Amino acid sequence: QDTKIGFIVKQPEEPWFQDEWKFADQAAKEKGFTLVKIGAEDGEKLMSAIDNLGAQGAQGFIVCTPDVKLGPGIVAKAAANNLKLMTVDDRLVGADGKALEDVPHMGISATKIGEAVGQAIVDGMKARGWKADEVGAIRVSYDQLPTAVDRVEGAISVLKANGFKAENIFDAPQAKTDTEAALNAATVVLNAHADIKKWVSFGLNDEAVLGAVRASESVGIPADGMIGVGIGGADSAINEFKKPTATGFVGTVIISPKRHGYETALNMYDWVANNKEPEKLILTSGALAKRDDYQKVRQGLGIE
Amino acid sequence: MTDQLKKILLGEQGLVVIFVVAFALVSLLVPNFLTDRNMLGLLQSVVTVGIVACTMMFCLAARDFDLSVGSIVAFAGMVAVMASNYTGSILLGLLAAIACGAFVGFINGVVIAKFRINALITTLATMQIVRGLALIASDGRAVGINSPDFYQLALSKFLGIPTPVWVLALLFCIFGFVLNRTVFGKNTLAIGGNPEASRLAGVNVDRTRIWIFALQGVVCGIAGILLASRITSGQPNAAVGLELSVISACVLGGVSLAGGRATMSGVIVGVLIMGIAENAMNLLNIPAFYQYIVRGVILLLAVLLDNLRSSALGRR
Amino acid sequence: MTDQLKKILLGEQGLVVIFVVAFALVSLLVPNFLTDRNMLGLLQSVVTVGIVACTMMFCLAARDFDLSVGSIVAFAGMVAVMASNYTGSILLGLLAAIACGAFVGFINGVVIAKFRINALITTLATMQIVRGLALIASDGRAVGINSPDFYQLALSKFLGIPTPVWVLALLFCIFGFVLNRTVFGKNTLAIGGNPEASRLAGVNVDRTRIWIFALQGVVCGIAGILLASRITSGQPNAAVGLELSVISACVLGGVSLAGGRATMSGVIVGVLIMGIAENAMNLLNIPAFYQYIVRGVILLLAVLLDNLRSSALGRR
Amino acid sequence: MSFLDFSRITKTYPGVKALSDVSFGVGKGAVHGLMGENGAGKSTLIKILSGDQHADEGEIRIDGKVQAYASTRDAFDNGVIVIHQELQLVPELTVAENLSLGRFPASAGVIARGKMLEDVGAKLKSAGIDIDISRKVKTLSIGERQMVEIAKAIMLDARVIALDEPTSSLSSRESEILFALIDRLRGEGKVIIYVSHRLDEVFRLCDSLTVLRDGKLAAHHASLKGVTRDQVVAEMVGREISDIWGFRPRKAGDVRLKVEAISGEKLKAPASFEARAGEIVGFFGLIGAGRSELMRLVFGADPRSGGTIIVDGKAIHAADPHGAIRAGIVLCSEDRKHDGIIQGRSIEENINISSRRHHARFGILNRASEIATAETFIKKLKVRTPSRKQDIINLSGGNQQKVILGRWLSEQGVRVLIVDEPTRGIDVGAKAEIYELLYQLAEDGMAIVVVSSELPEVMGICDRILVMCGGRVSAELSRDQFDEKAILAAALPDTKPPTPSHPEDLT
Ligand SMILES: Nc1ncnc2c1ncn2[C@@H]1O[C@H](COP(=O)(O)OP(=O)(O)OP(=O)(O)O)[C@@H](O)[C@H]1O
Ligand SMILES: Nc1ncnc2c1ncn2[C@@H]1O[C@H](COP(=O)(O)OP(=O)(O)OP(=O)(O)O)[C@@H](O)[C@H]1O
Ligand SMILES: [Mg+2]
Ligand SMILES: [Mg+2]
Repeated sequence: QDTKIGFIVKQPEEPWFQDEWKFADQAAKEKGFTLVKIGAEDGEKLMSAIDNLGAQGAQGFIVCTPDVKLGPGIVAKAAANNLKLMTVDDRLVGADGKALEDVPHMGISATKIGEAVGQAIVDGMKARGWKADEVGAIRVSYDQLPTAVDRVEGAISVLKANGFKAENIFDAPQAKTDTEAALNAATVVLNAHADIKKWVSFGLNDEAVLGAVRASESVGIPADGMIGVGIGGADSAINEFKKPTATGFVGTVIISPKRHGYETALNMYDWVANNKEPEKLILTSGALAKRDDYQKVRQGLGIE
Repeated sequence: MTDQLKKILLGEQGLVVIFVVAFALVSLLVPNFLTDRNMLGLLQSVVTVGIVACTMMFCLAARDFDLSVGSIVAFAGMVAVMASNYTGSILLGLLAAIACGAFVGFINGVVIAKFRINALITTLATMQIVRGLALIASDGRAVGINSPDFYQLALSKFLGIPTPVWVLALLFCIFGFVLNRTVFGKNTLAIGGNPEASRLAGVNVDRTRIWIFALQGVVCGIAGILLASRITSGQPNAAVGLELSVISACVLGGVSLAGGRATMSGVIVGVLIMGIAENAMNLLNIPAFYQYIVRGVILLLAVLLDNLRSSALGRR
Repeated sequence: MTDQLKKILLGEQGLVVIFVVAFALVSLLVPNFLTDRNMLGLLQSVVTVGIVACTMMFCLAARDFDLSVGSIVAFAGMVAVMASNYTGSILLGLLAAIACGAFVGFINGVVIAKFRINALITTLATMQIVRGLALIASDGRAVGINSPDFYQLALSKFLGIPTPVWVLALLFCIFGFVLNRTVFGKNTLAIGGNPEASRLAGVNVDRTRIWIFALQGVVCGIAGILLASRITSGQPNAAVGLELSVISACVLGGVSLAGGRATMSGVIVGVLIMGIAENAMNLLNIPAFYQYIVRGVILLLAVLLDNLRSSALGRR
Repeated sequence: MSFLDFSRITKTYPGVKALSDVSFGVGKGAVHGLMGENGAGKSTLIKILSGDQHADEGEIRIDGKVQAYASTRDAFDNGVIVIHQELQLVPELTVAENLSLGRFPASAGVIARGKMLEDVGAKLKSAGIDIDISRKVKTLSIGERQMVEIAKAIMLDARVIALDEPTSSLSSRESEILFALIDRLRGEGKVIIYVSHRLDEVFRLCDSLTVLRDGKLAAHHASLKGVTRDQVVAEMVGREISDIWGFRPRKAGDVRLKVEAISGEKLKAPASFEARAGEIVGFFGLIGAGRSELMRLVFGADPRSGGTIIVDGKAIHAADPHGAIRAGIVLCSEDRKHDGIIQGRSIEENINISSRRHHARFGILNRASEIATAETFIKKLKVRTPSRKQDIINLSGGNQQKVILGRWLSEQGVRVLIVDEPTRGIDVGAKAEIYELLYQLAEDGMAIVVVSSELPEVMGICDRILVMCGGRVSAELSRDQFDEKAILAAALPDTKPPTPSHPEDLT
């Protein structure tokens, strides 16, 4: 019987997940198994997707869940369909909020990524010789999404540890997760605090930070008055680095879709085909990419 | 022979016939489609949309509109979980969820019928308010269920078919009956067909509309409970965009947005067509971006076919 | 004195008056609101919604519905960027974007008017198809702009006011004129008032509807270009959910979903109310979850006020 | 004090005083006529009686008890049933369901279908109305719908029944059914308020009569003995009308419109006819005779399956209203609510919708000429309104009809004017003026086709009459051959002797 493995992701349109799928496909080609890619934006779609995989006769699947609290449900559903289960990116938790340690997982914690962003910002400020109390921070927030909260809180914790004052951190809630919404929200913050000339910004992803950077440009803050650090490192960030002149978007924390996609798929294949159980927990780390070194960083992560 | 065929195709139940033909085609062409497991999975995947479509049909038939269903489903699910956790009694949790749903629906109805505020705006407003409440109550994070019995709501089976599917079937029967055989159903259709005439004939238009929205709320409460049980948690972000799926399923099923026209069989077919399309696309492993296009084309084809049918029939 | 006040408040432009009062209140109560910079930021933030609302007004006034605007905006933005990059000429890129927008709109119109398919379903279908195309064309990734001149579209200023705001103002003027002073505008309103009577009065209903959708497409193309320039890239995921914001702005501005009633001043007020609400909430630092609730309440209040006004006026 | 008493009723709409200080009483077992010019306030009075509108001042008493209804429901719980001027039916429901709406026989909310069908069937049968009660109302012709509407009056036990222009789209045969019904109700001791613009009907049916003018009581006749028609007309319009038809012979010119073997889905047999320049051709028939269907085919409102239409020797290929209007054919439809008025829009726009293309340049309106056109026809047709900007839905029925006529009279380059029931709901004074307008247009060389269910009207103003029956043209008579009996015989599908009608005789 052919080996069939599912790969379910929460936001199929996002470049990040596209890349994960792409690298998983690469593994599928190498090992000769079938990869079934399904997008599931919410819990209900996810449950249907698992049923669907069961119906297709898959033997196991990898999932990046739309919500970690779905944990027990996913585990039960997988068992009911007799499917092996691994998670990627986001780790499942039980009703008590503790991680489900039985489910093999590969990922990086949202707080960790946020801390990397915070560190990059702090380094940038040091390089420019900014003092913490003359700088304003735009927290482009999307609190509806728990991961987004964890990421920005991670960044904030590092800022605070480096002497940033809480009252200089301004919330710019985006109504949607696209650049335009972030741009509009950040514009308001910038205009409300016209006296602050030096800004840093961070958010859920590259698009959010890009919005803040665009906002700073539109109100006339020069590129050297803004330090924005994004998360993801997909094309929207790379495009920014490719611009002829530097912008306030100084860097992005790249996570490797190759490891997350290729390795998980490979591990699942080994589990299914050779009954070799994967490690319970593999933690990856993000790498900061900047205008001058992004190509190198990407090569290092095996995604160029 | 051809005459008889024509009669079947063009009759009242033509949409159903088209559906049966399409279903047969999909069964033949899509591997793994017509397996027990997949059929059950398919049915379970349409439970939420199907349940909410029952009352959305009434809403549209009365020339109203309800955008708040997605939020109410999420909110009711949260309430069910939180109340169950708090009181330790699942039953109380369920009752609380349904009561909350009914309450929001009732408010919708009162604002729309009594203050004569546009239904679109009113339900858009409650959609936001209720979603906000769900987020605030849970601090934006999913709430886990303490008692594993709660999962049983969705997992338990009767005659090999999961409970939610039974609930769906039951609601289809109930609301099909209500639409065609009760005063409430006829009044709904009359209000949608000609509100002025209904008012002058002594139909209590305001009260009927309030009832419709309240029922919609109750049904959303039920859908929310089943959803929470299925995803084993109450999620404030659940069911975003549900309103659009439900409304399109209804319209696909021949419910007129101009009011006055609705059949339960049509709505069931509409719900199933949408479910089958999703299911078959995943079985066929169609890439995510192309799924958008296929989904759009299927929608168009389905209505186009139905239109050809009814214009061949001579009605306009 | 009171009589005169009543007359102003209850007159045709009552919504505008309410708006002015609300604006004054917000200016007083919200710090930093009435600064030049914030006003410009506010105007820029409503450009997309405002531009698309111009033609959505026509669409709703003719009893139609367009859900595909968000997708067209994203798609047109992508096309503008990709075509500019490919040909090396920004002008060609802009033309290509507008042409694509017009084409999609035209298809919408033909399907709706000629094949008589429900507008909701048709535009829901094109919404999916066009979004799929945008995703496929870009492989789901943002596309960067080669020529920095492209950014200038959004950054350049005239008399201290950014170009996009000028474009918005110009479109408001044009479509205000078209609605009230041209045969096309009057025909649109007539179709919305009574499509059959308009047809029998010699209005070419089909052609008018096709034109409306095609114009909608053109305008979405313009909005897409400005958006792409503003965010300095073409993003396939941009403007998701735009349709709902635009439709609510229109309805808030007194456009009737039952057709036949629309004013440009109303729509402008609707667009601004929504923009001001967002702006003020962020200035006041209202937490994200509570923003949902405030947004809902503001929507309700705005329509309620307008309703009280017009029922005091004796119209129903 | 009478059984039903209106006392000092006053009602003001923005800009219009619809009723001021109207008082009169009606006794039990009487039919009371209510007459007046278009916009005089008749329907408003009826609406107040039905609880649909509320009087600003004054009160209504029945049997000495003051009636204060919160809703229409209250009204018929108190035994007051009103048949409104505009049809109030739900198209998607069946006849039986429409007649039971608001009071379905039900137990625990579940409709007792059998009982409903039985009740409705029995009531209709006893009233002599013959309509298949399982048909959906949307499949009925306008005349049939009117009969359904009338049937509502007998569905409940009422004390007071008000009928607002019930015969405006009925032909004499159906009217007779209605009159028999009214006689029966009178015999049962009910109070009936009867609004009509047809004098002969009023004189035949009514025991007493009230005339309204400009919202005020102009005359009250407790008995019609000794009251002449001329007198009533004068009370209504404020002047004498000597000859309402005012027929003037004209010379017919060349053939303008030639319709050859035209056929369509709802027309039973292909039909042919022609109309000459300067000629007024009448089409008479009973409800469902197919006249309206034929005219809709000629105008392109419905798709035609065969036949040719020739105007001034040129065949018209376009089969839509847009093309027909440009070829010089216009149709003023019989169903003003569905096919005529554009609700929500002003009188001005309703008048200009078609003719504005002659004034617009590059699609931009010529405001001055639009205003002028609107004002002209408001004046010419005596539309009673405070302003040309008034929403057409706020006009009285007859005034709406005038506005629709104005829409077509303001068209330019019309060669063939088809008017379907042109004077439906229009008062006597305005009628005479409309006829006069038609003569003028004919004299200017237009070919005019008049479809009417009022035999006196077709006989009074037409040069030639075509009679239709069961979807076929069954007879054609020139003016010197006009004969009431012959026309009715040709219109009747079976051999039953024609019921005599009462030709309006004002001279
Ligand atoms: N809702 C309304 N708003 C404003 N004016 C109104 C409204 N309803 C009626 N009117 C006005 O009140 C007056 C009386 O109207 P009504 O309908 O009672 O006339 P009517 O006697 O029934 O005329 P007709 O013979 O044409 O039916 C008219 O001038 C009409 O324009
Ligand atoms: N929409 C419809 N569907 C089915 N039958 C219809 C429809 N409209 C009209 N008919 C039928 O077609 C026949 C012709 O109707 P039509 O309206 O042309 O008659 P008419 O001579 O103009 O009489 P009327 O005085 O009622 O206008 C009638 O028997 C009517 O019942
Ligand atoms: Mg009247
Ligand atoms: Mg007719």
